Amino acid sequence: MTTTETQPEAAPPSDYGTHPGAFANSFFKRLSTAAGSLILITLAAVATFLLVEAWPAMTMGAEELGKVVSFIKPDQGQSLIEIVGYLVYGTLLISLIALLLATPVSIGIALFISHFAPRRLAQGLGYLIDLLAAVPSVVYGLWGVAVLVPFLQPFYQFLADYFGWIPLFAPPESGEIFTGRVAMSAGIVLAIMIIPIISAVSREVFLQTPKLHEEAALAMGATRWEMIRMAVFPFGRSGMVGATMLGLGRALGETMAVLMIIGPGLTYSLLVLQPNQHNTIAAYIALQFPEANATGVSSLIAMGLALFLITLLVNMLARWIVSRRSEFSGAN
Amino acid sequence: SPTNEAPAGGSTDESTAGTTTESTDGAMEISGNLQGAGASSQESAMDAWRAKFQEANPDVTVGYDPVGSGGGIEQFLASAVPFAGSDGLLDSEEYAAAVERCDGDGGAYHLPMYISPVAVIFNLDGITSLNMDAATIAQIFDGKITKWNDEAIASQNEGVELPDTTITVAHRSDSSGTSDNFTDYLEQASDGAWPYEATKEFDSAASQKVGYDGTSALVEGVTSTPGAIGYADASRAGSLGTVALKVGDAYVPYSAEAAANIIAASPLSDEANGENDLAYAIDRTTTDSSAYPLTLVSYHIVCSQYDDETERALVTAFEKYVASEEGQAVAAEAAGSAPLPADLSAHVESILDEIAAG
Amino acid sequence: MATSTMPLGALSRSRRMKNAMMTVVIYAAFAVAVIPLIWLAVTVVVNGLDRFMISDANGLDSGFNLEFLNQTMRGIYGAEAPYGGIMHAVVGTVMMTLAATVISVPVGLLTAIYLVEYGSGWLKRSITFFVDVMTGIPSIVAGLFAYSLFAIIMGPGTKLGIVGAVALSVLMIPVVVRSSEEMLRLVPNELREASYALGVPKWLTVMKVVVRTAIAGITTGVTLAIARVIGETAPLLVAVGVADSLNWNLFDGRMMSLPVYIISEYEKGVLPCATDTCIGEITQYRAWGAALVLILIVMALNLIARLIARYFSPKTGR
Amino acid sequence: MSKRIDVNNLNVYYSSFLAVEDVSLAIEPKSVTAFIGPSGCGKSTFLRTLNRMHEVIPGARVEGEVLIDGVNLYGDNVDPVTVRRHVGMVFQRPNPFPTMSIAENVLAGVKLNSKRISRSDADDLVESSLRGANLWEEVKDRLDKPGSSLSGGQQQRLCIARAIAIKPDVLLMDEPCSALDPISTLAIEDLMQELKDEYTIVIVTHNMQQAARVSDRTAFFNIAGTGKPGKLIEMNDTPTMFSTPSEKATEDYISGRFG
Amino acid sequence: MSKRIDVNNLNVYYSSFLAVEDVSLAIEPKSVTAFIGPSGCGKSTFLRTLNRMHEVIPGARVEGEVLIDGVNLYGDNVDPVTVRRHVGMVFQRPNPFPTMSIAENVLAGVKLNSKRISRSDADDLVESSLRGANLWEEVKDRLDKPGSSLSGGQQQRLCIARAIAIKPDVLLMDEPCSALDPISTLAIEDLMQELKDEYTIVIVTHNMQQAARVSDRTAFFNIAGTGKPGKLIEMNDTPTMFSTPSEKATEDYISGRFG
Ligand SMILES: Nc1ncnc2c1ncn2[C@@H]1O[C@H](COP(=O)(O)OP(=O)(O)OP(=O)(O)O)[C@@H](O)[C@H]1O
Ligand SMILES: Nc1ncnc2c1ncn2[C@@H]1O[C@H](COP(=O)(O)OP(=O)(O)OP(=O)(O)O)[C@@H](O)[C@H]1O
Ligand SMILES: [Mg+2]
Ligand SMILES: [Mg+2]
Repeated sequence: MTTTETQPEAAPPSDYGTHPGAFANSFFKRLSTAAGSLILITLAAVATFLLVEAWPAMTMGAEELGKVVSFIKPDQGQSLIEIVGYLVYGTLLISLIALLLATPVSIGIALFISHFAPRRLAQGLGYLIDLLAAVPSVVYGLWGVAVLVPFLQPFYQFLADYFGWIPLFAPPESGEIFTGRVAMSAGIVLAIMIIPIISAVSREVFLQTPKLHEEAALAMGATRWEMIRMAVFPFGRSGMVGATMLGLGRALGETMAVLMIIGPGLTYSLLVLQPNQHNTIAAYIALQFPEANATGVSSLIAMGLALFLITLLVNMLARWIVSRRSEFSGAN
Repeated sequence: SPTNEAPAGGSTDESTAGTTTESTDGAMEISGNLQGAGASSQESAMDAWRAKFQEANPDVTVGYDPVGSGGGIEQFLASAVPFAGSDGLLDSEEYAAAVERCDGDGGAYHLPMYISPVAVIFNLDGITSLNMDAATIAQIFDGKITKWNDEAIASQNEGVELPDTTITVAHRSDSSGTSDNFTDYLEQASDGAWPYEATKEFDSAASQKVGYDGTSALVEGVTSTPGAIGYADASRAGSLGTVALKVGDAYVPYSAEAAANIIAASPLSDEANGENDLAYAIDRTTTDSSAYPLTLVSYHIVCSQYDDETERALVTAFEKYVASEEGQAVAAEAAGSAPLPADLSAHVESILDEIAAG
Repeated sequence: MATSTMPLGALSRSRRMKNAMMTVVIYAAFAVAVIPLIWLAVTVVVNGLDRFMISDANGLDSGFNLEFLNQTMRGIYGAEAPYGGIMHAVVGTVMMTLAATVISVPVGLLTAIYLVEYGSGWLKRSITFFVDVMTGIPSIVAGLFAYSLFAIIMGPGTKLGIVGAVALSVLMIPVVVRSSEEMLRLVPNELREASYALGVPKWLTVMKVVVRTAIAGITTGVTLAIARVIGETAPLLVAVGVADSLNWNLFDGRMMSLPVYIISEYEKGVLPCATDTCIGEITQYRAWGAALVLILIVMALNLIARLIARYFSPKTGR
Repeated sequence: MSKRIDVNNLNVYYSSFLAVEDVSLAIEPKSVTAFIGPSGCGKSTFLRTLNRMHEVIPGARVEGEVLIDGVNLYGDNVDPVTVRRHVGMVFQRPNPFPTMSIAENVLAGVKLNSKRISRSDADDLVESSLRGANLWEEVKDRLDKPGSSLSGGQQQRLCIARAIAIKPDVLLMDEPCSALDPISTLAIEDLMQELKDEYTIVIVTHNMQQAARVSDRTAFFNIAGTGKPGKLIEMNDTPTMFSTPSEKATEDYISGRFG
Repeated sequence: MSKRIDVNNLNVYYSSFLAVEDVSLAIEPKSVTAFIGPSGCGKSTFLRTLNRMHEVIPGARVEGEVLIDGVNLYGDNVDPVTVRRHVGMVFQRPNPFPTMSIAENVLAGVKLNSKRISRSDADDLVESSLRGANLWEEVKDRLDKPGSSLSGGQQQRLCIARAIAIKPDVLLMDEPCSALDPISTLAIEDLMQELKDEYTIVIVTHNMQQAARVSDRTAFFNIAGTGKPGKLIEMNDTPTMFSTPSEKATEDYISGRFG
């Protein structure tokens, strides 16, 4: 290393200069930044598109809008905002049913595969769940209508007969649950649909739990369940929330399955066993879109904006939950 | 082995593209792509028309996106397709937009191509037909009549044993031309028993009603729910019971001929764009008991003038086939629609002949 | 103590109960979830096989055959033979989904990498924020967006396979980003440090150590993303339209896709049927048959993804 | 509280690989027993069988008996969970729970059993355990900070504090001091001396001085070569082992250190 | 190949927390320098600044200079990636790559950098590096097994083999032997003696004997109390440090060990 001594301070010798792949390195960084930025640009484009398209409907008076758009009926007191209100409620209600049913079950499945099932079996089951996560929603819709809804009807009748005093399960006036095309069914089908998603992601997360922490818990005399609560859940918390959000995202935006199953209506009721009470934003858009005229499409896109907003709020909530104790995060 | 493989269509960026050449015997040899979009009610018939037309003109590919009447009109007005299928009529704004869209000042025409009776279907064990007037139907669908053995129904059906079951009303939950025609019938013919306006969206406020997305789901729903009543394209009634409507003094069951007759009994709409525009204001209140008033008339909307000769040739050739006796027969067979009366068919063809390329 | 039945003292009753209960609950959760899922699979297989039992020559009950797979719907109408097939829809679905995957996975994965490895400050925060927003785009809106985009660029009425692929990508990207991000975060820093200390530049560390360690999870995420979009109908109807002929070209002409096919056949309902050679329920057979094929395609894609993942993934682990 | 451990003809397998072969030894109560031997000879593996921690490794299984005060750990009625309460363990790598604060880490094991523990009892326990592990002074001002924010040595001491907080009968330590500086190491060694009045302590160490200093008895494990099983070569009182080992291998190993 | 390192007035911060304050020292080429001091005094932190590895910890930053043969590592034209190829590092905790086999782990530095290397060169490099880390005999039959299937001690030796495979000028080792048994430790110590003919070696250790045995010069770091920054107390030739340290603190610390 004699050359270094003769070199002036300002110019470091080549062996500390940039490494051969330095260009690739900075290129990769730029590339990944560009990918992120592309998303921003796409979103800006989508947002602009949405706003521009929704603007005419949003700025029109209810009366005026009702004249052009057939599905808004000012004579029945309807306005765009009011419909959006019903739809937001319906969307949240149905997604909530789905999430309440799906999350515990999914976490259970994920744990079963990661910590309970024998190793060989677990691999096979993991594969099965992944496959089921891949069943397209159209198929869930077809199956839901053809098989599940008729099957559920007697259970609903049972619920209505014996638990009808709970407002949630109140039957229609006739006392007869004559169709299963209700919010509950939509919720159940959505739950079945998102179970594989939530459990597939949670499983991957649970499998990453450091052995070190699992052993620490077990060595203290924790039972398997206590070990899971001490080591696995805290470690996988952010991942579980992320998985749930993925599932919820799908539930919130699901169109076909809801459309095919629910007998839609617009109310703020809790009656999940009665038809004509609820609808979701995505399904409503799909119901009205084919026959909608220009202003109609504009109104529907305004409703799409509302769905946007809901998803956003829900995700922000999730991020907040995760970040609340981020210094205690498991990864490092 | 591939029995019906066809070469991928040429450029469809343009919804029509192709050539017309004068062949020696003077008939037009046409080729290219013709793309339409619109009502899904016509889809089965359109499948048949397209298939047969392509068979006769091997160089032509016809496509049809069943995006719904609204979507079809949108695309037509945006010059994305040269014709649209629609269950309803253009409103005044759309008429105005069509003048912009079409070459020249002639605007657009409605051509009634698909006439189909809508049946009121029900599921009652052992009963295949019931008589009802519009007011009774309106009260049932409004939730005012809730039992099958209600006096209003029984009085019109002497000798039929009606059960004491609850009536479940099945309706379309999506926006649809069928709902539009059905509610239009109730509004016009029920003497005020139907308090609402005709719309594409069936009002679902009352209980004991349940909405279905699309005809298939609705028919399945009625079929699987004893005591249910609904409405659907008559060709889909299957083994379900159907209602004979009271027209004048008689009860008229649906039939293709009766459905076609309503056209003759109806005037053109006030808003129609001249006499070549066959936009009908269907008269549901007709007392002519050879006609079945609950009929859906689905149109093809075309320009009165196209700026491209090829486009014009393709559109008119196809539409002529659709309107022809053969075309109507094919649709009747495949989709159960009612063939156009011969004079109407000829009228449509003559209108098509007048469509010009600018 | 030593001679009692529980020589080292028993676990407190409540703890033992809780552990046993949770074990039961977890096994039960598994059973509860797997039953409907298997039921669904069986339903689709049973109903889906019907169409494969029909042949143009012999009509109903002609034994298992694959005519359904190598026919298109060109020139098919009504309930008479030929009964038509789904070759065009299979090609369309596979082409559009692959194109969407080819667009989404690099963009999504790179974005996830940016967020986990490089990101800081407002750009990271806003990307995170907007990816969340993107998960909330209703699918039909994505279709409308892609359609309008191409209408502006290429003129009104442009309906191409690639438009559909773009629409699907808009739906797919956020799923890829979210799931990959979770997986990349789980890679221990120790491994990154080990690699840096060997003088490996960051990008190679990310690609060869971090991504490889997380590849199984990323693959699961990509599979989920594919599943999310492969069943979409509304955006494809808007952006691509329908076709009844075979089309391999994403950049020329409409394409059919399986979900659109399923819905439109289902919607046609039982066809009027006058002769005894016609099969009025052919539309229903086609819908279920196509559903079966769609699931099989997804399974095949899934399998391929798994093989890729296995090739790269950690050599140990459960 | 202390317990006597007798191991009879113990074989330990990883699936079909025999990692430790035919070990029989006795561990006296109220004493410190050190396991020494070259890397890979199965010290950790053997140690884990003393509180059935090997069971969490897929494929690992034992043949033979481990008697604690005459009770076979592998008997039918024995629940591994209770075994581990009686036989605590500290690992080679510090493993505090990253999602818990320092105080929560210390209390983690205690909370499992006694659901309700009064605030002041908990505080006392945290303090006494951390003092026992010689960590109290360093962390007393940040007990609510995450355990993972400590340095490696601090983390290991936290783990020792966590293990002694549940007051086990036997404490197994797998190279507990390998990440510690001499001051902490000394403190832990002192602690062991204190604890052995009450507890039975088993420690794996690579540090001969440590073994010589803290243990009453020493067991030497060796391995004939890769793929061969580890074996117990000899076990004796520590002074005897370090002055006049009866086996040549032991002498070589020990003198390799001192030489 | 060896390099001289001069550190001038170096401060290291974790965000706003000053972890190491005002260190100035010189590390001679072709020698072994040992850093000793109590846990948490910033030895690891300081060591990482010598190859800019602290930069991967969010919030960590330095003030001051580190000169390698007169070139400031923190100068404008210096690429941290290149620095790390010249200044290798072995960590406190073994961290083999779980996706790679044993042989691939050894070759990681070459392979991850996408360098092409012939089959036989690669085999030679694997063997020589593993021999250097005294691991060859134990793993030669299972070079294609995952690196994480080894015992802790074996894993650490694998990491050392991996680090010396890229033939750095300077080798930083953060308690490399804390997980090793005496035999492997001795081998590594011997290795250091061999390597120092060519390389500059810096080692952090808690083991005074080790420092005394292997190092030419020793630096003692200390910390006044929690939350206070670590400081360099004194640095001198190892014999001098262990016999006649000039600072009281050093003497206390060293004698605490020997006492
Ligand atoms: N989980 C495992 N699966 C398979 N083999 C293992 C496993 N853990 C350890 N082994 C093997 O068992 C043998 C004994 O390993 P063990 O970790 O008990 O050694 P040790 O004496 O503790 O070594 P060290 O001093 O390095 O910690 C080694 O050959 C090792 O490779
Ligand atoms: N990533 C980090 N963020 C914030 N503070 C840290 C971080 N790593 C270490 N510290 C703090 O910096 C100080 C020095 O830590 P360092 O790990 O360098 O000590 P050490 O001398 O290596 O200790 P040991 O001998 O236990 O390894 C300690 O107070 C520690 O808590
Ligand atoms: Mg060990
Ligand atoms: Mg350190």
